[in-house]
Amino acid sequence: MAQVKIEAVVKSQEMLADGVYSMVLSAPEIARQAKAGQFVSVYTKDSSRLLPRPISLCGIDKEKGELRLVYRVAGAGTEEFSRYEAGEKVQVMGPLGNGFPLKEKKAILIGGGIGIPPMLGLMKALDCERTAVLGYRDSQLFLKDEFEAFGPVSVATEDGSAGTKGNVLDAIRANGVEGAVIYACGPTPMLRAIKAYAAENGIECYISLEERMACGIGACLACVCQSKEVDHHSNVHNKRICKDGPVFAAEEVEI
Amino acid sequence: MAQVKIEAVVKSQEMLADGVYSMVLSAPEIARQAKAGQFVSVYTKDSSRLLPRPISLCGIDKEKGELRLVYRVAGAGTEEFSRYEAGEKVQVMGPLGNGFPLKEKKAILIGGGIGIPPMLGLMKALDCERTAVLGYRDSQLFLKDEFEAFGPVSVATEDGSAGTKGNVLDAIRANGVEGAVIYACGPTPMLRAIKAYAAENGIECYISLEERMACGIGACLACVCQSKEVDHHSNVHNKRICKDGPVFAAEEVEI
Amino acid sequence: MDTRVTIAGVELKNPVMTASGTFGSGAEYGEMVDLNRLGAVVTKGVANVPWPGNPTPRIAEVYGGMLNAIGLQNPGIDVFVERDIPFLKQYDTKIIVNVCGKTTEDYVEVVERLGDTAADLLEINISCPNVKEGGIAFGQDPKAVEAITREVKRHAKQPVIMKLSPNVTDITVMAKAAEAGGADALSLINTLTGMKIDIHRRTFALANKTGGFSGPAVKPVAVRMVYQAANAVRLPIIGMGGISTAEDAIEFLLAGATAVSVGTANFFNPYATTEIVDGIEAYMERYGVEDVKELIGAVK
Amino acid sequence: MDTRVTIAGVELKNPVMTASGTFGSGAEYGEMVDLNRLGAVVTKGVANVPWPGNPTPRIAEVYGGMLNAIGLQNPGIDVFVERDIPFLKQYDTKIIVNVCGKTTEDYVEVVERLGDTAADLLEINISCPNVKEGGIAFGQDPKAVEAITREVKRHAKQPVIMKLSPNVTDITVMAKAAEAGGADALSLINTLTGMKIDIHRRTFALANKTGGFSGPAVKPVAVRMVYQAANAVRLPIIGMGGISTAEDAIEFLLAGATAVSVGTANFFNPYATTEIVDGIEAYMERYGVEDVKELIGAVK
Ligand SMILES: Cc1cc2nc3c(=O)[nH]c(=O)nc-3n(C[C@H](O)[C@H](O)[C@H](O)COP(=O)(O)OP(=O)(O)OC[C@H]3O[C@@H](n4cnc5c(N)ncnc54)[C@H](O)[C@@H]3O)c2cc1C
Ligand SMILES: Cc1cc2nc3c(=O)[nH]c(=O)nc-3n(C[C@H](O)[C@H](O)[C@H](O)COP(=O)(O)OP(=O)(O)OC[C@H]3O[C@@H](n4cnc5c(N)ncnc54)[C@H](O)[C@@H]3O)c2cc1C
Ligand SMILES: Cc1cc2nc3c(=O)[nH]c(=O)nc-3n(C[C@H](O)[C@H](O)[C@H](O)COP(=O)(O)O)c2cc1C
Ligand SMILES: Cc1cc2nc3c(=O)[nH]c(=O)nc-3n(C[C@H](O)[C@H](O)[C@H](O)COP(=O)(O)O)c2cc1C
Ligand code: FES
Ligand code: FES
Repeated sequence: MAQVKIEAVVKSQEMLADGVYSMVLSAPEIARQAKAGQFVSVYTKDSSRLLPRPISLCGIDKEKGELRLVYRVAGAGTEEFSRYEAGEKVQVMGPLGNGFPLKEKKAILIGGGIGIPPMLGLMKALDCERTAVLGYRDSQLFLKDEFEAFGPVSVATEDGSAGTKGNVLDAIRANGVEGAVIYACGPTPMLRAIKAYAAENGIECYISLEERMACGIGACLACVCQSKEVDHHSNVHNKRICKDGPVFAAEEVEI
Repeated sequence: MAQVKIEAVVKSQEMLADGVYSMVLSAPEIARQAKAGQFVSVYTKDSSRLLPRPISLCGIDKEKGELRLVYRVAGAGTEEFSRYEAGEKVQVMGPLGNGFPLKEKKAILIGGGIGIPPMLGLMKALDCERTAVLGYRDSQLFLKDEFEAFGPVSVATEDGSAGTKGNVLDAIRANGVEGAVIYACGPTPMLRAIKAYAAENGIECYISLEERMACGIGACLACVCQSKEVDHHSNVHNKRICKDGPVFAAEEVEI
Repeated sequence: MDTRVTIAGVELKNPVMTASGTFGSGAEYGEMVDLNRLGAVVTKGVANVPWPGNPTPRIAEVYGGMLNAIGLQNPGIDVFVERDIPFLKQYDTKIIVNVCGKTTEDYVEVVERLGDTAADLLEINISCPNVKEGGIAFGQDPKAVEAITREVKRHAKQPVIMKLSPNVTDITVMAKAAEAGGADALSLINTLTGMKIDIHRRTFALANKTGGFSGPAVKPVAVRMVYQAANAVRLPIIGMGGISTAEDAIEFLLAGATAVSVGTANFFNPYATTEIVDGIEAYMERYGVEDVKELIGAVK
Repeated sequence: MDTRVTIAGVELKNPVMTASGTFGSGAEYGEMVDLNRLGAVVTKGVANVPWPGNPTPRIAEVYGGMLNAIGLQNPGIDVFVERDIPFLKQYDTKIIVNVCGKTTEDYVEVVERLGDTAADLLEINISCPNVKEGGIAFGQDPKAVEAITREVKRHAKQPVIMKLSPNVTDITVMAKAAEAGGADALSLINTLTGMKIDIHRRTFALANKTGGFSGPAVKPVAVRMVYQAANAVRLPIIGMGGISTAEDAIEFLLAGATAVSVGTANFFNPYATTEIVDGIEAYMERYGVEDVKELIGAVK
């Protein structure tokens, strides 16, 4: 099997924090094949906006055939999604990308802002000791309680209104979080700092990247990042985030 | 007052015949000013289709502030309209055009196909002896019963399945329909024949024309027809159907 | 907050104007739009004599825009000067008269007739794709652009804006030719030449076969050309092509336009022009922009 | 019903192919689309050596379309010949290899390397707006078009399709230049040059500033150019630019295209190509068209 484009049906939509929504889609053909760290391309109904909106899988329910997407309203497309109610039909392609490798080691899962949702999917999928470090803007700690079902959670907030004031690395240091493998998703400056932290401390590290996408399946070469090694596809130093990623071993990519 | 563009609300939608729909809109600002023979510009929600769909007023209820549009699905825009349900919001501009002059003479109202709906509005608005001649494709005689409340109705059908087989002029002749003024709306060949018929018989005659429109209010000069006299706006022989029409004295225009 | 901009010495209260041919001479839209709120009204093109224009159908809808082949129907300069200028004179807005012609002499005749009227600026349309003579024939050859600009300037009392065609290999060549001819400002873009075929009737959608393509769909080409022209000449530029929101207008200002014209958008939103005026102010407020002139060409 | 068309002696089972750069070499879309159903697969442009392409962001969404500035990233002809041609060879479809280069020698080198491969046709991209050297620089000057066509033809074993840029004043001049140089067919249009500015960040949306504009929004320009070129030269034309439905494809055939390429539409509908094949058959059925060739250039 492989990715498909299907018409999914919205099962529920809920606001988790200002501008952050959780939408559950019935999409059995995709859910059946999906794993944590993969994403889907969601299409808007407005025909002036044709490109896909890539959204990570926050939850995968294979039995019910459902996907959970947690997203922030960032522009017109995600704003449109936030208006969908149960029953609405949506064009979705997936599952896309490689997903996180599931290592059998004590894991630190780090999510920053709208990078938090995919870490929840991973938190559920891992089957070893794991701890989450979540970075928020303010005290609207969306999804935090759901992480707590699977392990300890440290929080950092930019405004200091909850947990450690500062970023996720501040929270790691403040709480003495330790582990043998790091998985991270969030803004590029955060990932850059985590990559350096992991290298310094000799910790295996996987990061999930973002870039503008057109095809979502590796054909158009829009979404590349610079890779250390010559990539197998284009024979240069450009890995495709949509196909070769979005998850990369930190040392594999220049960010 | 003048035309306005407003957000109207669909009150009801009903299929009258294959592909022919009746939609009632709540649009008090427009209904208040409107008269028979005028039209509105209806906008689609699909942002790839930006131009207005001009639709004649089939009914005007000034008290309730409602407009009734009866339209045939002719393409993507009218197809979209046909999917609207009660409660849907629609952008509408109007009232547009001049409307029919209400003469105090025995009137023959002639509608052909989707030219029938505006004649119903006129049938209601006139206050003198009046008879309707309606041309249909087949036995789906939409709106016919509503005309009958105001006067006698003759029918022509292309396939002969009801009334006179043939066109509206065949029905006029077959039924010996007489009058001192003709009002007509329908396909151009029909209007051309009626114009000739009226001229031969010395009957005053008003016809409602159609053309592709962009602005709907007389500014863009898209919707012209050839006029006998030099037009007051462009100083040539081009009257604007949206502004100087859509109703013209038959001898005023070359069709 | 200062929203004023100046084009060739003429001060506009804000950078928002109408695009020629989409707003008549203002009277029709005046029923819905307060013309006093616009930086300028640009009129439909006017020639030395009345022009009947092209046969119908004159327009066709296309994805995100439209094609038009109106063919510059207009009442001729006499009626225009008697009726349309006095109408616009009633409002507190600038009057920009768009001029068309078949020959250089035609243009010159119109320009001379406008000399002692209340017109503030002249916009010379050498880029209409819908007429056989004149129009685009002038606008696609740099020598012709320079020559007609020079000739018009010799006879014009008001500052002259040359309106350029986007149907060219290199817009900077045309912009420089107009500058060399003495233009005071540039307008761009006029419409792209387009075609639509009705596959069911197997005919052209327009009687004229081809038409001018305008509307939101053309915006990326227009922004690119405004940017290129603004970086090639020292003239103020009036940007247009697909502007339907304040965001669009600001994009053109940042690319280097001093003012913007709103065309096709009027057809689907008659309130577009004044909404854009409001939206520019809201943007300035939000980002603490004191003077709209700070935005002009701010992205390099 | 006969859906076959012939381009320079190569028979395609139907007129539907992929547009270069939007379909990789078929492998990625092959998971969703049966490549055996396509008239041809046109590959991403390939150069003599690997090219890294442009910095990101490489794409931006615009109204009804997109801008791209991929910059012709490609693995170079060696990897291509070893990996991509054998992959495509597995399918019952024609292989059209799109060729790019910085100099005439680059093009010639690639064309020569392809001589003894299974490639059925060569499409020479002289119209990419996203690279500094080569690309569009060749495609905007008729003398350069003729010269490079002649040089490529001298070295090519397969028939040569020249891919033209729409960013020109007169497409017929370019079409005639390619014909004069000996081209066997033409492809048009490549992308229009466009720009988008992010008004909140006050930056260009693309790292490259400008990008190639494609998608449904550009269709009217593409149809017009295909019509003009088809009526100016005797070469078969592969039409493209905004095709996303069978109706769009038929519009291009009626305008004079012998075959069509589907590009940006793959990104929003991966099933677009085969849906278009089906839709053309449905249209032929509906209107009793026995042979698809009857449609080619049927609207004059
Ligand atoms: C692999 C991947 C996974 C993602 N997962 C999530 C998630 O789980 N939750 C979430 O809220 N967001 C996620 N994003 C970001 C999300 O794709 C963008 O916020 C969204 O596309 C914005 O669309 P818009 O129409 O609201 O904004 P606009 O700015 O109007 O979008 C315009 C165009 O830019 C693209 N775009 C804008 N921002 C981004 C971005 N950050 N990354 C990629 N493309 C962008 C859009 O897709 C669209 O094509 C993910 C991005 C990637 C690449
Ligand atoms: C003054 C006037 C009154 C009308 N009244 C009615 C009415 O009461 N009921 C009714 O069913 N139809 C009426 N029409 C015709 C109606 O406007 C078209 O059927 C409708 O615009 C088709 O839109 P579409 O998107 O479904 O078709 P498409 O073919 O997809 O439309 C494409 C474009 O062409 C325009 N167009 C297509 N057909 C026509 C046409 N016949 N006249 C003008 N523009 C057209 C559309 O508005 C749109 O801009 C009237 C037309 C005019 C000019
Ligand atoms: C119906 C119509 C008529 C036009 N008539 C003229 C004209 O008379 N003179 C002129 O210079 N430009 C004319 N134009 C071009 C516009 O002024 C403008 O340059 C173009 O439409 C691009 O802007 P837009 O996308 O906002 O419409 C016309 C455009 C349209 C749509
Ligand atoms: C992402 C992308 C990459 C492209 N790469 C190439 C290329 O390598 N060579 C080429 O000749 N054309 C390239 N093109 C142009 C397309 O082949 C096509 O000519 C153009 O996109 C118009 O068609 P469309 O509107 O269907 O996309 C590319 C287009 C896109 C969108
Ligand atoms: S989005 Fe096309 S290669 Fe990644
Ligand atoms: S539609 Fe613009 S003048 Fe009639």
